Amino acid sequence: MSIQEQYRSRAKELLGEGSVKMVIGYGVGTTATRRRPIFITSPDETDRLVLDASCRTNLAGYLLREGLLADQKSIAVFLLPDGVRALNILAAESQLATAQIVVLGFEIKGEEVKPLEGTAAGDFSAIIAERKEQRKAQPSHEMAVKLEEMTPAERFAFWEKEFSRCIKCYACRAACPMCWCRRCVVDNNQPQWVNTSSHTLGNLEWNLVRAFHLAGRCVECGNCSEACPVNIPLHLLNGRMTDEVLTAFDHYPGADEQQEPVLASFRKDDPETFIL
Amino acid sequence: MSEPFEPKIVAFVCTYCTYAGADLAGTSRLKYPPNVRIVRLPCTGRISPMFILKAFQKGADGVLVSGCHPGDCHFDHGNYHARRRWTAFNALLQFTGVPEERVKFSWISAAEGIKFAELIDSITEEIRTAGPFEQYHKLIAETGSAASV
Amino acid sequence: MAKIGVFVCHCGENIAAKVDCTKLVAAMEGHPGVAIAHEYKYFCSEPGQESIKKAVAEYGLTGVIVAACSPRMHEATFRTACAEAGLNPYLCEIANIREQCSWVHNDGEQATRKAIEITRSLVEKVKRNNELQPIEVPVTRRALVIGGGIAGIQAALDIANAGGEVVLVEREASLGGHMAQLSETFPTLDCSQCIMTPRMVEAARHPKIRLLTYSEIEKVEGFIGNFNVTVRQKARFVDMNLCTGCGECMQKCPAKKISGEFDCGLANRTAIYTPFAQAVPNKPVIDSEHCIFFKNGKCKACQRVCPTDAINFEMEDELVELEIGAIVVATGFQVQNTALYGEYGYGRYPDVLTGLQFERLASASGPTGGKITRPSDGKEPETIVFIQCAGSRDPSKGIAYCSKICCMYTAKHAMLYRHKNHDGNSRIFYMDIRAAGKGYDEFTRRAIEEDGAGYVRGRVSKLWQENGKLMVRGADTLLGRPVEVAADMVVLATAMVPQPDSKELGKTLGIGYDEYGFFNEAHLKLRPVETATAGIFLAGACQSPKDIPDSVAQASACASKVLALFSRDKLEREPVIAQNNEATCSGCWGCVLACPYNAIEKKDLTDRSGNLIRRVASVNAGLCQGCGTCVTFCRSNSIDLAGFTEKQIFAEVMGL
Amino acid sequence: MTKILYSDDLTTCFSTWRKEGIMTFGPVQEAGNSGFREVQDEKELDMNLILTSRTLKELFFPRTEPMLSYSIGKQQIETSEFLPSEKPCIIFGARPCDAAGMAMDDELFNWDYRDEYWFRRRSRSVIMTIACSTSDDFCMCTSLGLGPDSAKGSDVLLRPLASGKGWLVEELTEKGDKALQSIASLLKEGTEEAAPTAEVPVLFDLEACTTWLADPENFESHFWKEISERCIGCGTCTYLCPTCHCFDIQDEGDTYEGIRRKNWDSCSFQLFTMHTSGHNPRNTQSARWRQRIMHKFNYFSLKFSVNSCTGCGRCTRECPVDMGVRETLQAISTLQK
Repeated sequence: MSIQEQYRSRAKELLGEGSVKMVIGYGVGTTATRRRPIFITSPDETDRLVLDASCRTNLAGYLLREGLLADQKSIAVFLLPDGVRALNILAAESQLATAQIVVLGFEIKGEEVKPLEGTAAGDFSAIIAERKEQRKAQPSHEMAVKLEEMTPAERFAFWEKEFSRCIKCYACRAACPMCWCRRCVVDNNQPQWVNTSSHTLGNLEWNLVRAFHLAGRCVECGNCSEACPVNIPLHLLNGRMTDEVLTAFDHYPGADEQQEPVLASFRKDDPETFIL
Repeated sequence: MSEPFEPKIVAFVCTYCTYAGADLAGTSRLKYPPNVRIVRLPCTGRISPMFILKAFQKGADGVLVSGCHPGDCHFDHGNYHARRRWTAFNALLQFTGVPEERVKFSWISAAEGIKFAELIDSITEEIRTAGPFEQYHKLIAETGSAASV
Repeated sequence: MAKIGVFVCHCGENIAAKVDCTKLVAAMEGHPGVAIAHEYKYFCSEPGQESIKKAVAEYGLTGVIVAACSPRMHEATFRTACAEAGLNPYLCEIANIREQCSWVHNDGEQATRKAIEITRSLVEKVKRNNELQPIEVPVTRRALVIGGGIAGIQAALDIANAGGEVVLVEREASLGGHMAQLSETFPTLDCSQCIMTPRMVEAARHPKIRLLTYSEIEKVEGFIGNFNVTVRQKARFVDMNLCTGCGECMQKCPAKKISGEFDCGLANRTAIYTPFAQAVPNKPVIDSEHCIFFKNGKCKACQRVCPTDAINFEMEDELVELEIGAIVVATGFQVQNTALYGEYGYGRYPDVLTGLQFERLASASGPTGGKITRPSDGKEPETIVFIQCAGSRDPSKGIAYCSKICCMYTAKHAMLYRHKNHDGNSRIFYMDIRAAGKGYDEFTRRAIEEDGAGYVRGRVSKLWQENGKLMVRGADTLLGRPVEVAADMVVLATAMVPQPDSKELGKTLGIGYDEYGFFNEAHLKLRPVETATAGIFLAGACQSPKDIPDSVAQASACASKVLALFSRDKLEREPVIAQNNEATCSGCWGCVLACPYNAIEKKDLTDRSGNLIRRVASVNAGLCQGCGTCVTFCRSNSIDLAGFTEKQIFAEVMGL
Repeated sequence: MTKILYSDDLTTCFSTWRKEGIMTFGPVQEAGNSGFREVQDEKELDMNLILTSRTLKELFFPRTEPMLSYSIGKQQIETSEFLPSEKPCIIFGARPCDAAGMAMDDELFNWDYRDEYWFRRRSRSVIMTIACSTSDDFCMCTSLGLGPDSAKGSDVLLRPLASGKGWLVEELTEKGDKALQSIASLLKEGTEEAAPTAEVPVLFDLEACTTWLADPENFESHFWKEISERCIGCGTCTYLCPTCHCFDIQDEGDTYEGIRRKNWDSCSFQLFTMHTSGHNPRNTQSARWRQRIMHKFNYFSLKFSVNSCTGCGRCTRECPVDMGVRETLQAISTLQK
């Protein structure tokens, strides 16, 4: 049985026995390689589910749809390991209870899709721990390395150019499972900390603030860079933040659902080499 | 001849340590350059990265953020939280090309009037040498000019 | 529409000499929202304050900026004046153009420009200030006094005698502190123990004083009127209720060769011991570090001989939780580590002593029974050299300050020496004789004129042993020639330094300390016994070197501050506290984690039928101290800090 | 006999225009993203793009533009208006769908008030459109009554030669004619054949869709929730739409001075209709998606007798969750049958 069939029948089972009210997964898209999020509520519809190497979108954000979890019923969701980390953060930040979530975990290696053992968020700690070590050892993104080698002025010019394209559609925010604020700071106009205009200054402010708000929370799922209609390499910013919290505070975002937010906790011996 | 460049520096400080340290520099009649403008906050824990960005938007060539030494926070651990935020935000600023000399972080206690005066001296000099923060000023200028089309 | 009044103070010449106040006033007059701008020589004076009040009424001001000295100086003054004029005091802000402007810049033009920017940015801030109402908090009428030396005892007795409850915490096994170690006291030469021990007993017996000896402060939380203090009572291994203080155990203890702290190493003690004969409480403790049973599991001699079965080797440290309204810190001092003075041979030559050791030698209750003899051979010294400022006023050794008491006690030592050894010859190397104080100069004069104290103005450069003598080489700067003295004993007037762990205690208490570790007062001249933390006061040498009269006076001052606090049912607290916007809060609880005071609670939002909609953060106004750490954490900008709101800071920065 | 502009002459063509003080614009590709901007010469252009990812509307309706600057004095506020220059522009290489969008928005911006910012730029500009000989999976102009060689909104239409060496030139407006006059010497007479236009399949029955939408019964249909369930409410579809035209006015400044700006806004945003009271009449994403579709295919056409969709397909092409006008209208058209 193909992995897609396995997961379809698992979804059918869950819906059939009534242990979940909905399965959030992937369906066919407009073109052969596009996948779209779908929401299955009946066991008869599980044939619409698709699972292949094109299923990259992190679906965790859909769990926070207003009212979706209010009835205390469970929902099953297809998640890559980074999606499980996102789930952990959402739980750590009290946005949902993992007890309500059945994880249909999978991972993609090259073009191959592999099932992941487990159903609860906590079942994936081994693979997350493994990914933490991989992340530590992982060389930085090629462009990030180039950037670090540049002079500050060159770096500034690079980002100025990138941010100049930003059209402030906020697709990065909308696509991000961690951007769940009831009111985003940019939408607060009393005071207007972040300029809402999409001139480069306003764009720089927005992108810096977003990256900062994701420091220690970004699971690097890639949703934002994928969603950005003007191809700003947002993953570089978020990746840099992850590098920082990993090296400075040994914080791997979403390691488990008890993890304290890195910026709301501290250690007395945190490094402080840059402070005069 | 144009006027010599005088850097504009904005300092965000906590009232219990660095602000008191700046007062001590005053009562000790120490002298330092008049380029710094102090914004007083109750604690470094209250100093948001937004403040730094707004200072730059107002044309600052440099920003100083300063508070109590670790362990000395009047509010017990506001500065420990601040330190984590600064670590992350500082990394972000550097990664986006804000030169290291433009944003400085320091611990200055109420007893360190001398350190305050000396620090203002040295950062003013450093920024004077670096010159105006042209790259940022350009972005500010663009917001006031008609779109290119 | 804002109507802001700007009041520019000349502070005599302090501001006006550098800042062109007239120009500042003109600039402010032209600033949007400013109704009036005035200048005056001293706004803090009575007529100055009156003119502000008058302007508030006359122009219907909605906000006031006083451009003057630091807000740490007169913010309260001007806020009170505004309140008296009917303006909410929190609509008044201070622009600091003295400490942070006129005093620190040379160029008048630049200083003026800076003063304009400082002032206008605060005008922008004050436009967004909100009326705030003070927060009332109850007062627990119980004081904690930390340190059972003369300062702590004095403060405790003064408070207790006025009816306040006191918890007196001492880390040693007995009250007494350094004063109990002294022989006689200057300038009256009355016996230290004779005046000290009755006070110790009085404190211990006082019905309003709870004594916790052999105890240390573990944790301090809360705020003025409402501190929660945890005290660690170290295990004594002796049941205080059963022990009668008979002393049998100390007789039988086989570990007898432990260097006694009280006698500064000049005599030994046992492992189960009281620090000194007149200890209060006069019940022993077991020093588990040296106790044979604790070291190798065998002995228990004390337990066998104890007639009341008071010895309990199982005893553990206990944590005592206290609710406290005010704290007096009276943790005293230590003498400087003499190892710094290799050139004076301390530690190498047994007859080189510290001043405190000399006190023990001279004390009637000391190891020699008051006979001044050499530790090395027990002989009476024929010549003693006293070296003053051994550490003090010596920046190269890290101490720039004067220890204040050394001149006096050295003179006293010379007198005591002569009184006990009538042929004794004393030579005192000094830098200056500082004898300001009632009867002090007369005292040193007496030492010279009546008791033959031989003062030599100069420093000692070298000290060595030769033919059984301690050879002291120094300079007599008055005669301008080197001096060499063959002495039998040398006494170093070592510096007074803070307790080695004073910085840790400062952190626990949340009070400031200077580079040495002496605690910082709120204002050196005007608030010398308060700390910057409301409700915590300082007495004695923990603040700076002090003699007994000064320590006692400061302790009584502390008591009066504490009693003033206790005279009220409720305290008014600054309403600078966090507030949460429940509409935008997502309930992530980052603020709860970040809050140092556990002041943020989780609150249920329910619909009309009581169904839970969601949970949001809610700030407990009694606990919040207004640091604003939560505000910065809150990504959605839901939490804000009254007095330093996001709008205010934004305006202030945009006004620069 | 027709006029031909050969690719080889493009350099001269651009330099001639620029010498005459005409600003030249065209499609460019940078950092994997494409759009229109001013170019110095034709070498900067990317002529191989089927369609730029950003639209032509940015040249007439920038995503942010200053309207006026103000300075606040003690007693009064002084303002000074920004208006776009009237310097002539030639936009070379637009696509028919984008050009059509500009014509649609001409109606909109001249309805309850005349938008000077839009029309100054419109009247100074000549749009030289290149007909499409290729299309991609998302193109759907034919479903909207347009086509790969529609002339709507263009001043000049260029049809690619079958040889790939240039374009057949067709002036459509007076403005277009004028722009061509200055390069008259470069336009060669010839008989070369144009390449066939792209074949863009018709995907839905537009009339069936508009009929369904016009039926008030369907406004509250469950269809809206189902079709938009995965919508994440980003503004991509609106910001990349050649006809979406909503904007917000923002004052940016401090106490002393500031700038009033006109910024793009989007009906996809929750904040778009949020009232000060906290009430939001379009409180769900499905209500917002319905608004977008209704506006394009019902409200707009009621007022201006034309739908405000050109079938460029960007909404689907760029959607992070694979939604778009196409899926919705296909579904409605199926419902109707």
